[in-house]
Amino acid sequence: MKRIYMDHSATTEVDPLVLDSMLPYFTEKFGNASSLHSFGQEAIEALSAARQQVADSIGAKANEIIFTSGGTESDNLAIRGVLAKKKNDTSRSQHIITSMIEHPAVLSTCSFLESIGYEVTYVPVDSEGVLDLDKLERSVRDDTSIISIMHANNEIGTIQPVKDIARIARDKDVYFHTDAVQSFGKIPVDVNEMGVDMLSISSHKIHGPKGAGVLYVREGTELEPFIFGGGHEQGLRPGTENIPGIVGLGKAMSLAKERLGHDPEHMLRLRDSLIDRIFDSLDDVRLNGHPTQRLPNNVNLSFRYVEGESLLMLLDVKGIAISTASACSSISKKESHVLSSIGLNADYIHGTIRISLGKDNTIEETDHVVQSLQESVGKLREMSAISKS
Amino acid sequence: MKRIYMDHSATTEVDPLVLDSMLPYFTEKFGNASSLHSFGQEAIEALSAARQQVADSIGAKANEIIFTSGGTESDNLAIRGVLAKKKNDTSRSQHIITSMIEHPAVLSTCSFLESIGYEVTYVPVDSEGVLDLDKLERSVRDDTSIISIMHANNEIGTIQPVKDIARIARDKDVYFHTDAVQSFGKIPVDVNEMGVDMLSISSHKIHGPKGAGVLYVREGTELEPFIFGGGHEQGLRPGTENIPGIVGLGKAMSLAKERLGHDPEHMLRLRDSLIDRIFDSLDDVRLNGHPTQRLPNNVNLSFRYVEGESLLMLLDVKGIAISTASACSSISKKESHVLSSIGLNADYIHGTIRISLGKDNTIEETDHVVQSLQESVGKLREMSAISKS
Amino acid sequence: MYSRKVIEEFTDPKNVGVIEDADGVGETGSTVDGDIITIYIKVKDEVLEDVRFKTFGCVVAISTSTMVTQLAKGKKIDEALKITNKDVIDALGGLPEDKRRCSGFALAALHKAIEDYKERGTA
Ligand SMILES: Cc1ncc(COP(=O)(O)O)c(C=O)c1O
Ligand SMILES: Cc1ncc(COP(=O)(O)O)c(C=O)c1O
Ligand code: FES
Ligand code: FES
Repeated sequence: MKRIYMDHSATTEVDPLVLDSMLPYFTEKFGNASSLHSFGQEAIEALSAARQQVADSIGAKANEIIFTSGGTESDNLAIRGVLAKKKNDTSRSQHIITSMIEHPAVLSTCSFLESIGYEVTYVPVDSEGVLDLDKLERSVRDDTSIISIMHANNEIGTIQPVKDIARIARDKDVYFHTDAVQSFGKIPVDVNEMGVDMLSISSHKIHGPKGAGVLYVREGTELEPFIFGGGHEQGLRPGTENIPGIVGLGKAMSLAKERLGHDPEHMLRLRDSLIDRIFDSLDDVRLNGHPTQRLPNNVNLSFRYVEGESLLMLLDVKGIAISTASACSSISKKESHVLSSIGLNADYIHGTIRISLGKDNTIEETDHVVQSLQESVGKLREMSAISKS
Repeated sequence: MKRIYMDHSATTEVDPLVLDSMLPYFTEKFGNASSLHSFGQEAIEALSAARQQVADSIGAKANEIIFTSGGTESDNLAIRGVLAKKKNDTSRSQHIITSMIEHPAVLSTCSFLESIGYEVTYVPVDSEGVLDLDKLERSVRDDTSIISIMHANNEIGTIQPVKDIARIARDKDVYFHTDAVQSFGKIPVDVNEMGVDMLSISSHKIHGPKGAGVLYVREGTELEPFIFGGGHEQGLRPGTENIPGIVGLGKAMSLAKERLGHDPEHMLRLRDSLIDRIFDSLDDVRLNGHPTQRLPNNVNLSFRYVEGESLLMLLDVKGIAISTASACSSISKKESHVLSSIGLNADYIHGTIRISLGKDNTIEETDHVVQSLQESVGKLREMSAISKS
Repeated sequence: MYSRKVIEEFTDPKNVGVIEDADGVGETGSTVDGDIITIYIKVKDEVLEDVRFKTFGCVVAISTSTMVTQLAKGKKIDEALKITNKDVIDALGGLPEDKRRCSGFALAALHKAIEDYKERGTA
């Protein structure tokens, strides 16, 4: 059975060009970038080249790029790094602002910080997942250190007005961090256009290898590390650099940037055709997230009278890979905090799936998905104890 | 020019078998282990198999293995994880014991902890780098939470009496963590034989890929994460798992364990022959570290009237890769804390190099190294302003 | 994660449906939890002649529902009451640890259906 992968927000296949770029660094140029000899120099060169690639693809300078192990670590470093630096300046260190629909990497970091005495404001979003800018502006206090608001949401795909947030942050002289893990490669990400101070990216979401990530840190932004060891990455991220992973990440970001004029348009066409045809063929369906201000690859749908995991498994049996809420939370059947934040009713929440497209998905694949969805939703609704009679 | 790599304590070449084991997980079985569909299941299976391989190679159970991004992160997690868990039990949380010759991953973690109010005792070592067990025992206090002492030192190769340390820790009811980053694959590492509660391993030091590591955590040991996000790795290490890296790490550990009867013996023969021949051919040389209680692949030598970096570069020109102190500190020319802890005189400290052998080094290569050393040391001494007349 | 048997039962469930003139009906769960299971029974001479289910819920909810109906169908009422949660899980070739909690709902619905039948008899 040919399988159809439409869970690109969970993770992506490594691009063959990316893998090729990595291979020499496992077995030939395997040096440690801290070593002074020729093996070490090869590693340093690879590291610098990747750093330049990353910088170029987001409009940054090479010295503003910190390599991490992934998106989660980048988010932790941004928020905790700023707070650690300001810890002795009590007038500017007690308060953090974020949104109610952030990824667990940000939300769990914030609850940890609350547990050790910091205060966090969770700004709400409207029914389409767009941040309430007024509330954000009014929540800024004299002791606010950092605003962390994601660029685009991983579940419902809503894109936030980051430029407006950046303006508010700048006016109030507060650092602004954005999690661009889902947006990079799908919509333009330029740190100066956006006006952000820090920005997180994860390699495995953009056809790069797992185990690598980036934190962009604008020159002059003062951070402290939260992992301790040797002085790698300007003292912000110790540990022997994952050269093959970083080389792959650099290549993946370059490719994504190059293809920005093409891939997102293709995904957008598939997305809108998918949505239209699903609405045509099934009743009691809802599209979650913003209708237009959304990632070109995100389709988040709620089917009434159907439970998401069951639908996922029926599709899986047909070779189609999608997700229920975010991949992170699908193991524990906890209600999605994103869906409750947009005020979705419980009977819709439980029947929610996310289809996240990739650059290599085809229109034929979407045909198959529409048909399978129709069959599977029909089957589950027949079985359901709460379907309309 | 055929290059000779003798800097295996800095990093190692990925074994071709290891790379082969990883390749399918970049492009075919690229799923996220949190996903419920078949791609996710492939990732979960790979993760479980690797976890079992790791457990088997150190005599642990699969549920005692936490995957991290490397040795630095494992060390941070062990020490800070224990303290975070005990933070509300003030009677048992104020004090940490370590040695003066730990890796920066432990030492920097400890200085950070001191900066936020914890107390740290740095137990000294003797002139051969062996821990003072009496001092260790006497330094245990009622509020000691954890003892962290490395299994074998990365610069001078001295092996610590971990069983004795474990006995003391157990008697005093204190957790014992050991950094086995340099020892695994060179000497037997069995968590029950050793009696440790936690143990760190780094993939890239044992012919595995960079960007992966292990923290062994004995069942019942209570830890909290220090990175926050989704609930991966029993809640101790969030972030999408680096499946190819973890698969490679599992394979590398299996291979190292299998070859334990062969590779270390080979390295030991090369080591002793190297040492003997260098001493035969050059005067004013010192072997640092313990003569016998040392890693089979470590040769740490001080050449009087010679500066380490210059020697390293002369050898590099001849295609030989070695290191001065540890790779981590070779970029900043800070005096090695390990060499000062063993009481080495300044005129020797500056002329110190580390040769660290690998399983694939040959006797012919050591011939070349001995000869090159003789030439290079001779040349530098001729040039030296402080050589004996 | 799920056994082959669970997926088989889930994708091809037996005894789906409503018994219009049921002798007993039992329901468990709530829309808030996201699982509702209704079991219908038809009884003749103290034997469960027919057992059917309607389930809104996850893979475990559906596969345990169909398994409970299959195990109970044709059994005498007192025998059917002896079916344990473990019997259901074993018949499904096991369930993931973190999903065990959900596995009792279908059996509970059967018990409620039998209770309902008994109450109707005494009424
Ligand atoms: C928005 C967002 N932020 C952060 C992360 C975490 O990234 P990683 O899995 O690389 O740690 C993810 C992915 O799970 C994500 O979707
Ligand atoms: C003893 C020791 N501990 C920890 C580390 C850190 O490991 P990693 O580079 O994988 O973070 C190293 C290597 O640099 C080491 O030699
Ligand atoms: S002269 Fe070069 S380090 Fe001092
Ligand atoms: S029955 Fe509740 S999650 Fe399955």
